[in-house]
Formats: sequence, C-alpha cells, structure tokens
Amino acid sequence: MSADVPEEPVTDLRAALEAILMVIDEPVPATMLAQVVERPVDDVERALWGLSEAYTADGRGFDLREVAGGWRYYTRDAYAGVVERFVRDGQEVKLTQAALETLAVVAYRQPVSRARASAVRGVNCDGVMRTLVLRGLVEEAGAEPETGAHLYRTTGYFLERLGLRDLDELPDLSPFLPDDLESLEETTGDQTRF
Amino acid sequence: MSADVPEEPVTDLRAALEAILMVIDEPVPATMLAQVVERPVDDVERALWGLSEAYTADGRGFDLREVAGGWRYYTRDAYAGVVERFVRDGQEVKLTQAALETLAVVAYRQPVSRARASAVRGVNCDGVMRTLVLRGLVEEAGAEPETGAHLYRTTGYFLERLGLRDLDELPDLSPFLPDDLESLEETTGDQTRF
Amino acid sequence: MFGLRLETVTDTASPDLPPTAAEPGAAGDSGAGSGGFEVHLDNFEGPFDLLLGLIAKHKLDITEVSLSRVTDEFIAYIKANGPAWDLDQTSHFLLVAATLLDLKAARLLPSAEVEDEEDLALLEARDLLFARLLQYKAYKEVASVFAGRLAEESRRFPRIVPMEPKFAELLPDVLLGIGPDQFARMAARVFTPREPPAVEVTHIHQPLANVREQAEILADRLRGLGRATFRVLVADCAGNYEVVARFLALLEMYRTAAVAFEQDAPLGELHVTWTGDDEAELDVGDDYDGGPAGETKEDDDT
Repeated sequence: MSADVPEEPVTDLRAALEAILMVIDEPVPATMLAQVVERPVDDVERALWGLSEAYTADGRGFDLREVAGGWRYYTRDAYAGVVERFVRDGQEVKLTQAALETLAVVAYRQPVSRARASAVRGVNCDGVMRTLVLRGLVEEAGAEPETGAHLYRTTGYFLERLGLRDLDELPDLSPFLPDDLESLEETTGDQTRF
Repeated sequence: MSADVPEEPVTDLRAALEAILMVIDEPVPATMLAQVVERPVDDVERALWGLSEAYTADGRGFDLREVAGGWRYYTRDAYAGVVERFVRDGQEVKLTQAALETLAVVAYRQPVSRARASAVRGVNCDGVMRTLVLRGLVEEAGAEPETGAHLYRTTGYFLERLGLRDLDELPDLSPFLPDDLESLEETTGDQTRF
Repeated sequence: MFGLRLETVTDTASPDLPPTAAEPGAAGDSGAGSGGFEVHLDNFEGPFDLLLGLIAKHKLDITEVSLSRVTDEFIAYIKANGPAWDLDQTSHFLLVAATLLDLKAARLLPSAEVEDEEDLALLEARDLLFARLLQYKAYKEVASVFAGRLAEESRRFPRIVPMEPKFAELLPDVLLGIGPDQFARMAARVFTPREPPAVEVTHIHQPLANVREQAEILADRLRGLGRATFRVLVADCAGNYEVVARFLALLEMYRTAAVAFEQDAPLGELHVTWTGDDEAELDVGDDYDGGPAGETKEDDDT
C-alpha cells in the first residue's frame, strides 16, 4: 500500500474539498465547488480525481465518486457487509425483469410514452411504468404533442442507482441494434404497436 | 506532510471502520463498532485513534473525533470558513415542488412515515424528507409501533415560515377536496403503498 | 396465405383458439394437456421474449429458418397459456404468431407461386419482425447490464449525513414562496388521486381495430357478395392489426354460423360464404375489445 509509495501531499485545495464534501448530502458539481473555493474548475476537477485515486490506491473504506452530475463520498463495495447494518434505508427491492427492460427502453428513448415502450417490448407496460415512477427511477416529462400521451424520462436518482455520471455514460446500444432502426422507428411510430 | 513520513498502511480493520463512519449520522461508540466488525474493542479503539492521528498528520479536510462517547467524522476547524461559505451560498434557498408537496403531506397527516408520504405522492420521497429535516421544517417524531418506521412532523420553524401561530391555523382542506375523498382517505390509509 | 392459419386452427379443437379460450368458461378444457410436446418455458415477457427464448433453447441464431423451426412451439405456448391471459397479452402474441405462420407458409410454398404484392408484404412483415426482435434483444441485453450495475451499486452507500449543527444553523432561511391558502390548495391537490383507482389499465390501450366493427364490415360486404375469398376481404385493411381483427371477426361469425368456410387444399385459397340472416343484427361478442368479459357469453359452439 501507500507505505512505500511517496504519496502526493494533501494540498490545501484538496483538504478544503474534503471538508466541504463531508457536509453535503447530495452530489455536488465541480463547478459549484470551484465557486466556493474560488479556484478554476479544472484545478478543482483535477484535485477531486486526485483524491479519488489516492483513496483507492490507499485502500480506504470510502471512495470519492462523480455520480449523477456531482461528487460525493461513497463507501467502498468491499465493506458493504459491515456498512449495511448501519444504513437505515436498508436494501432496495430488486427490480423485476419487466421493470429492468422498461427502464432500459426509457433510458435510451427518453422522453418516451408508455405506448412506445409497450411496442418495443411487445407487452403492455403501464403497471411497470407506475412502479418505476413510484421507485423514483422514472418521472413524467410532459406529453406528446400529437396524442397527449404522457412521456417519461429517467431521474437523477436513476443515475445514482446505476452509478452513472450522466446519461452519456449509458453503455452504447448501437452494436446490438439492426442498421435500419431509423426506418423502423417511423413505422412503429405510426402503428403504435406490432 | 505525509510525503516524507512513512505512512501506516490502511489495514482492513481501519478501512472497515472508515466505511461505517462514512454513513452513520450520529456518533457511534467504539464498543458498537467492535461488535459489528467482530474485533476486540481494544483493537478497534487503537485503529480509530490511529486513523484520527493519520488524518491530522496528513492535514485532511476532515477529522475523526470521539465526542460524548461516540466517534464521528467532522470537518476540520481550519476549513470551517470555506464550509460556512459553501453552506451559506451554495445551497438552494427555495424549496422544490417535490419538497413543498411532501411538506404538505407531513403538515396535514402528521405524524407520518416516509412510506406513507411516498404512497400519497406516488413518488419515493426519502431524499426530499431528509432535505426537509435538514432545513428544520420537519423533525422526527418517534416510530410507528407496527413497522418501526420513523414518523415525521412539522416544526415550529415551519409554522414561522408559513406565518402561522400553531397548527390549528392551517387552513381546512375540505373546500379544496372532491366530495368523495373521505372514503378514499380510508383506503389509502390501509394500503400505505401500492 | 391464411389457409394455413385456419388449418392450424381447425386441426385442433376449435374452442381452444386462444382468444376464445380467454372466456372464463373455456378455461377448463383448454389445450394445456392436449398432448404433443410441452413447452417448459415460463414467465415470458411478451412475444419477443418468448421467441428469443425458443431460439436460444434450440441454440439457433436469429434467422428465418430458426423462426420457422420454433413457430409450432410458439403457437403451442400461446395455446397453453391463452386461458390465463387477458386480451391485451393475447393480441400481442397473436400478431407475432400471424407473421410466423405466414413466413412458415411461404417457406413451404414453391416460391414461384407467390404473387408479387403478397410476396412484398410478407417480406416487409418478416423484416419488421426481425428488426423488432433484434431491437428487443438489444434492450434485453442492456437491461441485464443495468441489473449488474444496480447490484454492484447497491454495495456502495452514499454519505447522506445531516450537517453538523454548527453549519446547519448557517443555512439561509427557507423560502416557501406561498401563503397558507396556497399551501392548503396544493395539499388538496396532492391528496386527490390523479386518476380514479378503479378505472386504470383497461381503456388506456385502445385496440386499433375493433373486432365487432370488422364483423359489421364483413357482414355488409358478404351480404352483397354472397361469397368471397379471404384475400379479397382483407384487401383494404390498413395494417396487420386490422387483418388479424378481421380474421378474428370471421371466426366469431363462423361460430354463430353466419359464414361458412371452404378450402380446397390445405394451403389453398380460403373462400368465405355468407350463411347468415340478411336482416337480423349480427351477433358478435365484444370480448375481443377489452370490455368486461362475460356479458354476451354463449358457448354454443358449432
């Protein structure tokens, strides 16, 4: 471990960031941190990544990560066993296959209507969508102009639960998809379902 | 700083303690920590002091201290200034719609659990409830006897912010409600969640 | 090309046709135990999931050949599960089944005999089915990536700890931005359910084609023509969905003896003859159209 590696010193900037991160209860963007410490965003981001890497290299029980557009402390997964006993909210219920698939469609197609999501899966997904909304993973995002159907999109909580910085970090879907999906889109749009 | 001091390695015990300390929201006695990590209290106390000293020696922005018989992370005094600035400027002053709605549920249903409030709103409101507590608008009020779930009620500060002297001054809801909502009350009460 | 479809239907006991089997009364004698091979595949998330499951079971790639090889199993699955399904589920499966049967039929036909227009329609239907199958497969794969990430992420806990009191005191005053009356109004809105709990799912998805309506159209036409081929009867259909609805309507009319079928060869042209009353109202149940089942039930199958 760090005993024989000359460790990068904890600079004043790093320490200031550590202090602030200790009082936040939701992810805080680097830009906001930069404002408070009055330093360029680049410096702040470099310091945050530096801290994060050092925590990992030192094998600390916590980890600093950028998730859902902001930085915050997390416990390291290796210690999930002992931490679980202290976490009040307890375990999340596992999502069903239906919920996972619908969530995937919403994630890549947002904003998307229930009808469209149902068409992709070949299964009505009204109930599943309600569950996803109730779980806070998906939220309403206005209505389709032509049909008035509710549209849905993923939430920041979705990013948090998946440990993603933003939607751009979603795994690329295109390798799995047929080439002519664009035209398919058009047809399904008209037909609503197959 | 630590660059030239051979640092003590982060042992597994230390890392486990770091992980736990990162999620607890009130000071935890060493005896309880010892139980969870299944190690003798002496070892645990030595590890806690070791961590605390290392954090100080490294000049980290946080500090591990034993206060009133329990251990907890604090921000280091040297960085109180920057943290204060962050707290004063960084946070949103205006409540979000989600927070206002949850506040309304608590105000008219107190004492109420997070699960119940989530059910009424149809959206998970755990995070929002924490914000309301943090903002001093809502406070814990014991636990539900059957489930052990925490209950919440509004605070004096809430009344102050709304310009009311006491809860009796909250306007009656009935003029705004559809006629048949009384029976509905009963059903949602039983169900708690969908 | 619907000849094969009818054959599949009539070769087995006709009341077991999935949509009819959706009637509560028909559940008992349904095809679950009707011999042949059984499909040990449970809980499929719709027709695409089932197709992928069957193809994977046979260790096949997604090709036209593999589609035709699993067609029978696909139909068997529908027959076995039909009674437990609602119309909405069934129709999704039926639409895919229709395409599968068409494809299989086309593979059996000497290719030269297929007329151009139909050929083209079939190719389109096939491509669409492939595209949707692949699309669904992509989302399914990504869903399993999601599951992995969720599981991994559930082992990491974010720090969500209330601020030390000395900092919490510094938080600026909260701005509610509304007065007591507005607050009460908002509370009332939150407590009022957005949609009455009793209504929900059934009418959200309106079938694009209504079987009873299609039956009216068919009856109208057959009263005039007396006799027509199925191909002629569906020539003006707007899409697959309507063709299927019209086919279901014909089966309903067959049940009430309003029409008779004739088919010279198993895959030959299907002729439909009007045998119903020229004046009386058409008796076609609305159990295909998502209404509450059980009102106009008549189990007097021919």
